[in-house]
Parts: sequence; structure tokens; C-alpha cells
Amino acid sequence: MPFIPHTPEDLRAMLERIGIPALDGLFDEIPAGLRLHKPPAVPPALGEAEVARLMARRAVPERRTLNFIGAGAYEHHIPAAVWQLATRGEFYSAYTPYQAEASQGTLQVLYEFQTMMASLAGLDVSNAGLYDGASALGEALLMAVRAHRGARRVLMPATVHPAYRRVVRALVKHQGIEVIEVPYCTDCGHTLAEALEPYSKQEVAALVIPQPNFFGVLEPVDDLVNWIHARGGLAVGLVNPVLLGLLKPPGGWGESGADIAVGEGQPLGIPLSGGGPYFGFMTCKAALVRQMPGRIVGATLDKDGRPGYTLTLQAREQHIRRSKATSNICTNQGLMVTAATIHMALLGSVGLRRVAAASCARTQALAEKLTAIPGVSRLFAGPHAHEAVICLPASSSDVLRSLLQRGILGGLDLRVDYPELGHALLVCATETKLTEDLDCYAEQLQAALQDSRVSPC
Amino acid sequence: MPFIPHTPEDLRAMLERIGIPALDGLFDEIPAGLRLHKPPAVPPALGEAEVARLMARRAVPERRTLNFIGAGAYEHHIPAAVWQLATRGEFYSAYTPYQAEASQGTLQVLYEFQTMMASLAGLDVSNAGLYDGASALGEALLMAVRAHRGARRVLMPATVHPAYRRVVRALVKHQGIEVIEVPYCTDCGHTLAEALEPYSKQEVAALVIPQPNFFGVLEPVDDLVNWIHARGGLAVGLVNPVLLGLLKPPGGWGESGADIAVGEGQPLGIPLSGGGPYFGFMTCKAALVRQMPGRIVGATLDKDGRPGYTLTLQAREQHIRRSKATSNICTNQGLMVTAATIHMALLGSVGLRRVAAASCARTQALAEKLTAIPGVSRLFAGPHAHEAVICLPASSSDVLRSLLQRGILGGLDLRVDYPELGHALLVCATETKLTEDLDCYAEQLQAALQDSRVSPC
Amino acid sequence: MLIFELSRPGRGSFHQAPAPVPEPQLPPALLRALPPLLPEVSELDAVRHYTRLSQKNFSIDTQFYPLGSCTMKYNPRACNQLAMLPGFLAAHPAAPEAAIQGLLACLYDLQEILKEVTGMAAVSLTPMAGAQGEFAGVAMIRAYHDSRGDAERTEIIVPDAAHGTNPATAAMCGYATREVSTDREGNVDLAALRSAVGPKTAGLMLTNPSTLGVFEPSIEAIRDIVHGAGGLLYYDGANLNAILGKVRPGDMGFDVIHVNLHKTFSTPHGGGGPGAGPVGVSARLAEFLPVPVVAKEEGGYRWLTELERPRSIGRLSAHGGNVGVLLRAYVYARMLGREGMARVADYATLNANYLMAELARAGFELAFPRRRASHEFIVSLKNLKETTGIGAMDVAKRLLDKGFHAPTTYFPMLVSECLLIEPTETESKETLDAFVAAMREILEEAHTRPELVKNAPHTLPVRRLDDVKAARDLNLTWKPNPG
Amino acid sequence: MLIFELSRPGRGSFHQAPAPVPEPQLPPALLRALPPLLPEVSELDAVRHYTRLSQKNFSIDTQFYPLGSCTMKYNPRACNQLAMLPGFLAAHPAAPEAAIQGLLACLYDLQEILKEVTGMAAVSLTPMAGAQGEFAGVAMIRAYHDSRGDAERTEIIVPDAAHGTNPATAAMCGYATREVSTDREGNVDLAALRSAVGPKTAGLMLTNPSTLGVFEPSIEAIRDIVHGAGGLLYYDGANLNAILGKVRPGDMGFDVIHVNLHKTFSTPHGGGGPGAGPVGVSARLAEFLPVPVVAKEEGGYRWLTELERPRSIGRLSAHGGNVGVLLRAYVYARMLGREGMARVADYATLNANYLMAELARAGFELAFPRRRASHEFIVSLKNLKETTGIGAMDVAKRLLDKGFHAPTTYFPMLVSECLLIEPTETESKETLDAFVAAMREILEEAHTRPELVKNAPHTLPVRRLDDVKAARDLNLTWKPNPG
Ligand SMILES: Cc1ncc(COP(=O)(O)O)c(C=O)c1O
Ligand SMILES: Cc1ncc(COP(=O)(O)O)c(C=O)c1O
Repeated sequence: MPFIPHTPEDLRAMLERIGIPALDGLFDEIPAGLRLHKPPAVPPALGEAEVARLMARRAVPERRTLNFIGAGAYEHHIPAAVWQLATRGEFYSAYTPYQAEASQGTLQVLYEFQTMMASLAGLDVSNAGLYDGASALGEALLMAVRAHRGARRVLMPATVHPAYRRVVRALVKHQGIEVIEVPYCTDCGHTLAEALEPYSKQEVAALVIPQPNFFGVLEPVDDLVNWIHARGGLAVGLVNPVLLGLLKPPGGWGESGADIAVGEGQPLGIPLSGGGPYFGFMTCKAALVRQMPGRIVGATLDKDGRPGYTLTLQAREQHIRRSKATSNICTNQGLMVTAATIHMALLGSVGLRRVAAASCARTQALAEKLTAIPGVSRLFAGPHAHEAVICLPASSSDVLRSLLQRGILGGLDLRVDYPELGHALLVCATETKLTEDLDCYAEQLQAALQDSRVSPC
Repeated sequence: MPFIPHTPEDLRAMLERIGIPALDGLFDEIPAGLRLHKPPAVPPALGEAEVARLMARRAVPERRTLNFIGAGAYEHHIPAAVWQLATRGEFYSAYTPYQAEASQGTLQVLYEFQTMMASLAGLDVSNAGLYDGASALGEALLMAVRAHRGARRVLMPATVHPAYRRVVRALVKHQGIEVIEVPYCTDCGHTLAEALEPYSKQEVAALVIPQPNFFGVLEPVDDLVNWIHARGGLAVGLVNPVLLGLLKPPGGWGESGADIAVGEGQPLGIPLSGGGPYFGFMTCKAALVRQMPGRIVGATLDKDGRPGYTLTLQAREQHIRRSKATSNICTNQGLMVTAATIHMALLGSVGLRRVAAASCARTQALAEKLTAIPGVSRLFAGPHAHEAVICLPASSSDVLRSLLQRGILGGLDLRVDYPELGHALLVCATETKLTEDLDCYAEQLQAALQDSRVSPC
Repeated sequence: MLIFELSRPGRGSFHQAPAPVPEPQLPPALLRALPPLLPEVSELDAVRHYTRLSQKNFSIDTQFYPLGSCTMKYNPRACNQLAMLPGFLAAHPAAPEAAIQGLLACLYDLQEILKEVTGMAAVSLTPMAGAQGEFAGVAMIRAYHDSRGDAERTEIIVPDAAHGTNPATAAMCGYATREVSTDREGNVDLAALRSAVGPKTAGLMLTNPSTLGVFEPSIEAIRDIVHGAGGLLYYDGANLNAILGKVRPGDMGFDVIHVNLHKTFSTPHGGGGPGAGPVGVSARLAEFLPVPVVAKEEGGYRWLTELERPRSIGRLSAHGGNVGVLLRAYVYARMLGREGMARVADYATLNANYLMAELARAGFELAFPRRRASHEFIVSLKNLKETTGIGAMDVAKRLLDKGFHAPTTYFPMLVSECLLIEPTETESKETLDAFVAAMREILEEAHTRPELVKNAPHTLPVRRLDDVKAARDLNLTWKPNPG
Repeated sequence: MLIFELSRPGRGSFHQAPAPVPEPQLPPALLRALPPLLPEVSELDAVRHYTRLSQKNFSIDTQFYPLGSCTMKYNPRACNQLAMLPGFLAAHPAAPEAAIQGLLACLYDLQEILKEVTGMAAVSLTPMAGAQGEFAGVAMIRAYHDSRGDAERTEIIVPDAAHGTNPATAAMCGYATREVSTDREGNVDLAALRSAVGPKTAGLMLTNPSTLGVFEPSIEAIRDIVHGAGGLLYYDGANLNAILGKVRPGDMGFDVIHVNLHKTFSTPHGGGGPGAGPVGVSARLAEFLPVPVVAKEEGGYRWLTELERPRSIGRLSAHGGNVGVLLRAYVYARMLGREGMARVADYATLNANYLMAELARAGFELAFPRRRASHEFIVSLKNLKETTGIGAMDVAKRLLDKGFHAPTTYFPMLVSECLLIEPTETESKETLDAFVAAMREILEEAHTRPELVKNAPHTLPVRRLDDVKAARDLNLTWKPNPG
């Protein structure tokens, strides 16, 4: 019996101690009419070898591809040590560290994580992680509304990742919060202060400030922070943690810094893995810590005065505060946070900065190579990080399909979410892409554009 | 500097304590004329990401293949737990357990291994492993000659793996030991007592008895053991440890059992890995234990009377006995032995027996399917384990080449080592091969035989 | 020692980072002035530090972990290995479906398996933990009522024994929570329920078997009461392990369910996640499921998103949820297979009832001595506390000294000084017996050497930690030179 | 607790084994009657048992490990991960070369790298450890003399400080060993060497820097003496770490060398292996190299075997040696690269000389105080032993209590009560300083609380073990019901 250690002898002895003749008796409180009398119609059991064979076959992609999609999930080098350590049984198979004395390993890792993230964001405190970047943004807005104690309106630039905007809407809509979308400048690709003006007389709890934004374009963060602060709202930064190795941290934006910064932790050592598990992070100013959702680890002392770590401020959480909790979140993404902590320790600040700089430089080089192809141009001429929007002279979906056949994931089609941009692709090259890879993309794009199956516009 | 933690500040402080101005001074005792003045002409350093990219490219086989080669290295299912545990840093990065108190983990594993192997072989004791099966056979023969204290002649059936025979020759030749090759019966594929008769009047230190032999054929082990014992020599069994789950153990062969049994440990949870690292094992009767090469772990007590484990009988080994040691072996294959121990613990005796039985059954089924093809026949009609020799109506090397193009590693070509067998292939199917795989091989073989590039004999 | 304390300027080796490149073109005003506080350590430092830290944890791989409501069972190593095959790890979430058919096939199959074992009509895998599954479920209840123009329903009913995520979720979905009480045998007080339901009732969230470790025998009556009032029934599937293959929430009449894959389907808890909390629904709620879900069509598998599912409650994560966790659960489900599913409940329940019987024999007081335990049960130390001053927390800490993780303490809040004990089916009789022996010893110590118990633990990396100080003198990040 | 003691009949789950099949056709007389003594445990039992056992080990990943002559440096995790890529693990050793070109390319490149850093003309990777490399080397020396019809040479000369594998290898190759003494400064006694060589001299095996931790400054004189007598020079490369990129054995005039990849090239020691001991030779010995070696030709890479190399000393393993270890070494070598190679020797030597200076300051006696340390050095506790009764073994055991692995003790046998200390380049100054502090404490304890040191260790899973009993009451396998 897979994973069940009972011998027939054990079963007999145990039933005897319980005082029933057969296993069936254990379920005698379940109404008879509800009991199942045959096993569920799921496939029969496979041995480990059989399931390994099945999965090995399914894990193989149809062909090896070069990936130029970013759009919220980034292919970075992950040191081998990260997952060899994170999957050690003592991390992998431990529970949430409620019994602090038996969980000092995980707790110290989380405390180190909080220190790293707070410093990366230039803010005072960090929690120990949330589900993912999108839901972290939703939590941040709920938190901002709680903290504001007045307005239930938040401003959301259209330059925020479209999926994030959808997630935020799904998460906040039941609490009567109004999410107002702020249009971007279609020339420069970022949010202009002018676009905010219509709301300058209204009570606004928060403004989301993505840096870089979904297009890879850098937002005028100082102006935006100052704008919302002048109106009594909170500035919520949405940032890429790797780029924070290079870019000004949210805590340093504008005159008094963003109040909350959140983002997707995946670029910090988490494999792409089809979209998850990743983790969200949240950092904020000290004054807001009691409004923060999620677990928080604090340093303290033991009976003998030795330092140790424990979950703290639990009165914010659902298991204590129940319907008044700051969030319903309970299990989050602990192991991912452990991996990210090890990842950051292995890279250090110099390493992280290099990854950020190389990724930006690669994408800038890619954009140059692609736009050297006749008919291909760049949208949004200003400075951009490690994503860029390029415009094609042919149907973007046809081009992507043709590129896939050539072994290239050519970027994200912006047609659905930004139809106003025409045949636009969001492309990304991280530090993992060599010059030869960029050249390969450029060559294949040129070929794809000549492909008869690709319809010119 | 990869893997060197020294900061410039450390370097300065350390040189100062040593009392020299620069690193160069550390090498002032090396004759100046010998010192290198430029770095070695090896490729420049690669970052981990770069080397990962290189290796990922090199690890990919040209195409996915179904493997039907055995011949001393067998594809078996390896439970995921085996290597996730064996590569834990505490096993992976530990030294030989000379400091017993700080190595109880490894020592207990080795003690468990010795217990398992001795029991599998039906013999009294086991060492903690040797390099591989072939060199273990060489060591066994040196040991037999030492134990015999008279004869320096050993008998080696031609049914022993050809590479093993070569290794034995390379290892024993400098000690004046004569290795006599005993021919096999070309009808039944095993050693006949008659073939030994020429040596029955000579002093013989040992007879090697492979079970199964290189052809997968079962040898008449009882007769062979009795024959050598009657002549005062030692019986040295050469066995496959997985098949010992099913077959009579060497300790039970003949009237008084083989004296020494050795073999290749690879089938016990070690990946094929291009040929290594694997490990050899050696078990023997208690009386021979002081002649055994390699490390041996014994149970003992600590100062407080608690049980513990330690390396023992070290007086046999080179670091104590130097030129009088039982072998020069020092570092052996500890981690492989650790993995094999975990593997055996996960399978248990029932599991191991099932692997053995399924492997034999698969190969028997394969032989039937292949010999159903016109012109293909089996050599050696008797009972065989999980290898079989088939005879082709066309050049075996051409057929293998054609099969490879069809995604099949069709077996080992016996042409070089056994030219007398004609176009013979040694084929193997373990428990990893499903009926559909066997069918696939049969189909492809049929097609290959029709291939114009395959020359009929 | 913190990793920061190991840091020395200039120590990092950077062989994990790309070679420096010409700086990208970025406006200096948007760049960082001071580097973040990341340690500069050698790879050896980091490996040694985190290896040693890991050894300070208890975990399933090293200890028995009878945490009630958490289902800490063995996490098969194959699940980890197969979910981490390079082909899965490299899959980009926005990759064209044609490039990830194998991955989608696994997800689709898992949807089908969950439908079958829960008895629900449709499943979405996207919620990233139980609580997010609850959110999805309650949001669907709301969407259902809204779709019918039924805007009066503003209350979610929860039993007082419910997990904290239940009321917290109701609040996040804009509902008021109304608690109903539990009777002396651990069942929902039907009279109280009857008087609680009405036109304001959006639904009831129920855990069955409940967090008190007993199966609700009046489940059919409860269903009728709630449905009769126009409310929907939510099944908190955290305890599905107890009934897997024995009885199905769908058959009991539940409209929505979430399943904690990190419990019943044995994906690892990872020191606090990631988990996964797929939701299943009856047919009338199917259109509201969170997106994406995986569909199987002529040409292969594909994602259904907002475009195909306009009435969906929407998207709960940027991509498809915790895919790697789903793969682990899928491998587990395939290894259990048809026969294995029901055995989970058989043996989880056997272990709980055996442990309950043995602890009762050892002199511990059961919260519900007349009831059959489900996969878990409650011991109350109320009397022990009164006679010796030793409470649940003390016993829990003393268990750590004896090499066992503590059971869940002080939850459910209903039973004072409670230990909620869940052994799971993957532990052997020998382990349960050893646990009983340790509990006996502690009971003995409570009477003979109470200080030993009160001051436990004694053998762990730290002694009992000061939680009050942690909350009062908040220290959430390390600072260089604290002096 | 042994795994056998956890075993219960009927407990195994067999999901690791194939489903039962119809029995293969095998003669009953050749089948096993009684099952072997393998445990029947659940997967959880096994995982928990071996995880806990692992935690009882010291290892590089958890402790500083200054074992002289063993070069216990950091084993980069990338080496493990990349050598275990599924594509490498699945490669059958008898696969056609066309199917494993990538693997062969790595091996070929490694051969070239080793040629370059040792200064030898040709390399074979097949020996599976240092001792097997020695065997290959001495066998080649023998093959060389034989090939010239020079059958008189029956002696191998080794310095008295040599590692035990050197004389043991000479014996396996049919040679008598002749020891030459070491002078007061740790150098080979040249006069003794001159009188030892002659027409019987097949060769000299030398470790340089020697196992005494000093570089032999008269290496050129030694070479001339041995070559002058018609003997060949063997370089035991176990200490290559000390001179990597600084000076090459080939340039010193050595004819044969083996390299321990599990030392200088940082493949893991694995609790006792596997290692790899490639051999390099000067041009005149190239034809004798053990097979297989990898050749690069027009059509790609291929193995050269006995067929192409008829004068080879033959084959030392059934296949191509410890390929997975070779891949790890290759990854390491590529990460070090050109610049990194010489830094290994620089910093290994820096660490040794710093530690030597600091221990001398702390009051420890150096075996060769006037010499520069190479990558290792010797402390002698002879005087401490005389004054306090505390010897090298006691200090070693006490270090374990303080969280440091002990240095090598009682080797080389030349120096009484010796500690052979090798910190390696991957350890930081802080670690070395902490080690010095621990050694200071022990020195203090030796005088003030000698019993504490004599009875060490106190904090490990077991106290000092009785080796004598282990050898006297041999207990090499567990037996059920020992009573
Ligand atoms: C009864 C019950 N409901 C809900 C949850 C919440 O699940 P999760 O922690 O995955 O969010 C839990 C687990 O903690 C639980 O035990
Ligand atoms: C100087 C010296 N020579 C030879 C050897 C033998 O190497 P191996 O243990 O790899 O056989 C060693 C290592 O133990 C050594 O230190």
C-alpha cells in the first residue's frame, strides 16, 4: 500500500485496541446513504517508475526553444545551490513555524529575507511573503484603504500588468473599493501627471506606481509619489526585485518615498515552472506594519537570554482576529521565500546589480537588432529596463507562430490587452541571452516576416 | 574569485601576520627556474550560468533512444528518494569516516550495507565497497591467492565479461599470477565440468564462477563449486546483486558454498552515467576476513557503553600496513554505497525479487519476439536471466547502426570478443521496458533487416 | 549568526552573476545610490549557513508531526523530483499552448481526478492555498446570488469551531459572519442553525469532519436547512483526508469545495507553503469558477480565460496558480490511484482512533469521548492545568524535547487547553506507540517534576522564546551596528 | 536504531518495484530459498532514517575540515547538478559513440586541461582513485622498463614520509619498496637517495610538496639522481592543490603523475569516494597509458581501447572510469578557468601559512618552523603529550566538540603526535581565526582541565569509541535476535 506502513498484524492489533472488528467500523457515524461503495473512478495506481516515465514524457517540450517572453515571469540563472538547499527535507517538509523553538531554521531564514527585502525596497519593514505579485498588489490596496480610513478609491495606471489589474479587481471588488484605471501616454508609454488630474479633487486612498511598468518603460516615480502624497493618499510601488539592485528603491521615490512596495518574487531564484509557485513580497513604512497582511517574523530572546526568532504580530492574522484580520491568508509560499533568500545571499548586492544591468543591456541590444529589420520599429522611445515593445509590419500572432516553429518564443502579443498599439510585441532578454541568441532571434524574425504564412498588415 | 573568500583586506592582514609583502613570497622555496610566469593555457573562467548552458547542451543525446544494452551496466528504476538523500551535503561532502565520532551517519550506513550484502550473498561478511565489479574480481583473485598460500594459478571462464577479464589481467599480472581461460560450451553457453578437467591435477588457487554469465546464461554453480573445493581451491562467485534477490546466493552453491562473492553494485540504484562511478562489492566467509581488501566497519561501544560504529581491521590497509597491505585501495566509492543502501532499504527483499523476476521475464519475452522474426535466432537455448544472445542474418554492426537511427540501442555487438558466434548481439531488457517497448524493438529490427544499407551475410 | 554577520565587503565571488556589461542606458536620477543590504559571502559560507540552519528545523523527514488540521504526512520524494524535471521548470507561463501540451495534460487530468473524488461537477486549480480557495468559493456564492439578482444575502454562517480563514474570507468577500454554536458532542447545534438562517443567508461554510475531529452526522439535515433558506453550502476541504474515497462532499450536497493539496494530496508544506487550494463546484456554479481552467479539445489542451469565461469571478493569480504544486499533487494522485484513495481515509482514521484510545488509556481526557475520531481528535488538558498548572503549551514544548513535533494547540478555541492531534496514515504503529509513551512520561513529569515541563524545551537550539517581547519591541529586520 | 530494527514483515509498499509478473523460466534448483535480510520499511521510515543519520555526520557543508593531505575544500553544488543532468545519467557505457558526443567532448576537454596544468604529454582519465592512478603509473614504469628489456629493476624508492598507498602500490606492481629518509628540514636526504639508487631502481615515487607540507627544493637534484640511475620519476599528485598554476610536475622532470580530482578539482569525497585519479605521462610513456582514452578526430570524439593501444598497461575498470566524477571536475575546472587555477595555490598556501603563523603564536610547536608551509603544515604535540598526557588524538576529539573536524592525526608517521593541518583556499580568515581560538582554548584546557580533553568528545552522538573492542569482538553485520 503506497505510503501506508501498516502490516496486517498492525491492523489487527490496532482494531482490537479500538474495539471494532474491521476498518469499516471507523466510519459508522457517516450516514449510510452517503457512503461510497466502490472506489473512485480515477486511474489505477502507478508505481513510481511508471509515473516517472509518464512525467518524463510530458516534461519534454516539443522542441528546444529560445525564450524572449518576460511579461511578469523572467528566465534568470539560478545557482545550483539554491534548490539543492531549499529542497532539503528539513526545509521542504516542515510546517509553518508556529512552534518557534523547533523551527529556528525557517524562522531565521524568514528574518533574513525580511531584512533583505526591506533594504532592497528602501522601506522599514517586510512581511515574510504573500502568494504572488498580483495578489500582493491586491493586498496592498486593501491595506492602503484600511490605513486611509476614508477613501475607498484607488488609482491604477493602465501600464500595470493586465493580469495584475484583473487579479486586483477580483480581490477587492467585494469590499466596495473603486479601482480607477489611469490611461498612459501612447507616445512615451508611461503615466503622465496630467492623466491624474481628473482625480486630484477626489479622495484617493492610493496610487499604484509600477517601476518599470508592463512595457518595460520607466515611470516618473518621483512626480507620481509627490502627486499622491500631496492628496493624502498612499503611494504603492509595484517593483521587480532584481531591478531594485539597479533602480532607485521605492523608499527613495519623491520627497517622502512610497509607503508600500510590493512585487513578484519569481525573478529571485524561482524557476518559471509554468507560472508558479512564485511568491509575492510586501514592504512598507514602519507606521503601517500593523495593517500588513501575511506572516511576520520578529527577533526576540529565549528564557536564557539567547537570541531567537518567532512569528509575531499574529493578532493581525486570521487565526487570532478571524473576521477582523488584515487578510485571510494563511499558508503562503514559504519554500519559495527560503529559496529566494539563499539566491540573494549567493548573488549579493553586486551580483544582483549585475543581473539587472545585464538584463537591461541585453534587451536594449535586442531592441536595436530587431528594429534594424525593415518595418520593425520600437514603440515608446524613452529609457526602458529589460522589456521593450516592438511593432511589426505583419500580424503579430502569425509572426509568433512562425517564430515558434523556428524554435523561438518571440515575446508576448499585446493585441488582446492593448489593441491600440497595433501589431505590438513585448519582448524581453535577460542576462541568460547571449549575443548569439539575440542574433538568432533577429535572423529568425527576418525569416518569419518573409514567411508566406505571415500576413502583412 | 570563484570559491575563494578572501577580501583585499583579509589578504593584507594575513600577509602581514605571515610577515611577507606579497603572495609571491609564499613560493620562495620553489626553484625560480621552475616557476610558471603565466597562467596555464586552459580556457578562461566561465560563470556558473555559462557552464550550465554548455553542459545542458552536451547532456542532450542526439535523440531519445530506447536502450537494450546491458552487458554489465543495467537500466533500472531508481527511487527519487535515493539520490535526494545521498546528495545531502552531510553525505556528499564528508570525508572517509576516520573520525568515527563525527561520522556515525556514514558509518552506520556502511554497517547496514555490509549486513545487506552479506545476506544477499549468503556469506558471513562484506566489506564497505571497492571501485567496481571488474576490479573487485581482480582483488578477489589476489585475495584467493594470498589465502591459498601455494598456488598462483586461477581459472577464469571465458563466459566472464570480457572487460572484467582484461581488468583482472591488468591488476594481477605483476604478481606472477597465472590466469587461465576456460572455454565454454558453444551449444549451451556455459562452462562445463569437462572443460576444467585439464587443470584437475594442477594446483589451482581459485575458480571464478559467474552467475549469470556474460551471455545471461546460468552456470552449473553447484558442480563448479564442488569441483574447485575438491581440489583445494577457492570458489569466487561473480554475481549481479539484483538477481541475488531471485537466484541462489553464492553462500549456498554446492556443498559448502562459494568462499568469496564479488560483483558490480551499479544495478542497486546507481545511474548508468556513462560508465561510472559505480561500485564493487565483496563478501566472503568469516575465515577470510583478514585477507579482505577495502574498508570494513564494525560495531562497538563508546565510553558510556552506547553502541556506535567505527572502521575496523585497519591493520589490513595501506595506511597502516603499507607495502604489506591487502591492497593499495584507499578512497573507494562511499557515496555510491550509501545510495545503494538506501535503494535496497526502499525496495526490500520482495521489491528486489520483483525487479529481478521482471527483468528476467522481460528479456525472455524480448528474445521470443525477436526470434519470431525470420532469420533471427537465439543462441544458447538453456535458461537465461536478463540477457540473451541473438543471432542475426545480417552484419550486426550494420544492424545496430540502422537501429540507432531508429532510436534504438539494440544491444552489444559480440563480434570483437566472441568472433566464433557470428553475427551475435547480447540484448537485455530490464523491468523498465514495457511490452510496447519490446514490440517497438521487434518492429524496428524487422525494418532494419530490410534496410538496404544492412548487408546480409 | 545571521548571514549578514558573515558578510565582508569584497567577499562575493560573482561567479553566479553575469560578467559586467557596458551600463544600460538609464537616467541617473532613477538609479539606486546605495547598494541594498545583501550579504557578501562566499558560496561555501552560504551553503554552510543554510545547511546548518536547516538542521535547526523539525520536519516530516526527521520527526513525527501530529499537527491537527494540518495533515503532515509523508511528502513522496518522487513528487518533488518529477515536478522539477527541467522540461517543466523551463515552461514560461505565457508560452503558446502548443509548446506545453504535456504540462497542460497533467493539469487537466488533475482537474478530472479532483472532480471524481469530491463529487463536484467542475474544478479550477488556480487558488494558491486553502484560504484563496475559500475566497474563490465564497466569491462564487456571491456571484451566484448576484446573478439571480438576489442582493439581500449579506451573511455567511460559520460554526464556532471553524478555522479562522472561514470568517476572514467571508469578510474579504464583503459578508458579515454569523456564528452558530456547537453542541456537547461536537455537532452543529441544529436549533441554532435553524434560527440563524433566513433571507440574509448567503451560505454556510462547514468543515466536515469538523475541526473538532468528528464527522457531522446531521449533514443531510444541515444541507436541507441551508438550501431551504436559499443559501449555498461551502465545504472547507482541509479535512478531506479523513473521507477520501469514503464519502464525497458533492454527494453530501455541497455546492462549493476547496481542497488543500498540501494536506490531502501531500504536497510539501515547505515551512509555510506553497500550497494549492483548488475549488470544485456543482453544475450551477461552474460558470463562475476562477480562470484559467484547462480544457481538452480536438486539437489538444488549452487554457480557458476571461475571454471564454465572461462570468468567472476572475483571476486570482497572474498566471495559472501554483503549477509546480499541482504537478506534485498529480504525481501523488497517480501513485495512489483508485485503490489508494480510499486507503488514505481508512488508515488516517485508524491511526487517529488508535492513538485516541491509547491516550485515553494513558490517562488523557478526550474532548469527545463518546465520538468516533475522524482523522484527528482532541485531548483537553483543562483538568491537568487546574491540578498541576501544566497546560497545553507546556506539554507541547516538552514533546519537542522528546523528539516529537507538538500537536496543534489552542485550536479550535472551543475546547480549553486543547491538543488537536492528527497522526495521518503514513505513520506506523511503532511511531504512535512511541508518542503515547512520551505523552505518558510527560503526564508523569507533570505531577513529579512540573518545573521540567514548564521550562521546556531544554534540548533545542533555543529555550522557550519570549513572544511578548517579540511583539512589544518589534525587531523585524537586522541592522548593521545596532549599538 | 538500525534500518533492520525498523523492519516489519509485510510493511514494504512495493510502489518502487514493478508489478509482479508471471515468473520467468528458471530452474528451481538455482533459485533462492530464503529471502535476503533487507528491511521492510515504508518510504517515510527510510527517508526519516537516512535523513537523521546524515545529520550525525560532519561534512564540508556543515563544518571546517582541516584534514591534511585530503584537501577538503568546498564542492561546488553546480558540479553536482550538471553532472546529474538526465542526459548524462542515462548514457550507457556501451552506447555507440555517436550517441554520446557531448559526454565525450567533456572528457576530452578535461584530458587537455590536465595535460596543461600538469605539464605532461598525455593523460588517461580512467583510474578510479589516487591509489589506482598510482597503480597505473607504476605499471607504466614497469611497462617502460620491460619494453626496453630492462628486467633488472625490481625496486621502487619512496621517502619515509610517503603515503601508505605508495609502498602498497609498488607491492601490487611486484616491486620491492626501498625507503629513503628525510632530513631535519623535511627534505629528502640526498646522500641517502644517492646510495639507494642503482641498477635495481625502477623509479622514485615522490609527493611534492611532500606530506610534511614542504616543497622539496632539491627536486632538480633528485630528478638528476634518479634519471641518472635509469629510474623514472613518479609524482603523487595528491598535493597538486599547493602548486596548481605555479609550477608543473612535467617541468620538474616527472615522468608520471596521478592527480586526485577529489582533492585539487574539488569533486566530493562522498564519505569515502568516489574519487578519480587520472594519470599523466611524458611522451615516452604515452603508449602505455591505461585505456580507454578519448580521441578527437575528424568525425567527432571516440574512445581508444586495447585495439588501438596494444601496448597499454590495460584496463582498470570495466568501462571508462568514474565518468560522473570526471564531469564534476570538468565543470569545476571550467569555472576556475585560466585565472582561477593559480589562485587556488596562492590562497591555499596563504591560508596554510597564516594558520601556521597563528598557531605558532598561540603556543603550538611546528614540526618545521623554519620552512614555508605549502598548502598544509604540521604541528607536533610531542611536548604537550609529555607534560600533560594530552596527545594528538585528544586534541583532535576535543576539536570535534568545538564544531571543527579534526586535522589528520598520526600521519605522516615521521613526526610524533602530529597534526597535519590543511585549511584549503575556500575557507575564510574568520573561520581560520575561530579555529585558532578553539586550539588556544584546548591548549588552556590541556593544562587546567586535562580530563575534559582526554574524555572528549562530549557533544557528539557518541562518546569516544572503543576501537580495540571493534577489532577484537568483530561485529560486521547485524543479526536478528542477537540474544
Ligand atoms: C480547517 C482549515 N481550513 C482552512 C485552512 C486554510 O488553508 P491554507 O492554509 O492553505 O490557506 C486550514 C489550514 O491551515 C485549515 O486547517
Ligand atoms: C599523499 C597521498 N597519496 C595518495 C593518496 C591516495 O589517493 P586515493 O585515496 O584517492 O586513493 C592520498 C589520499 O588519500 C594521499 O593523501
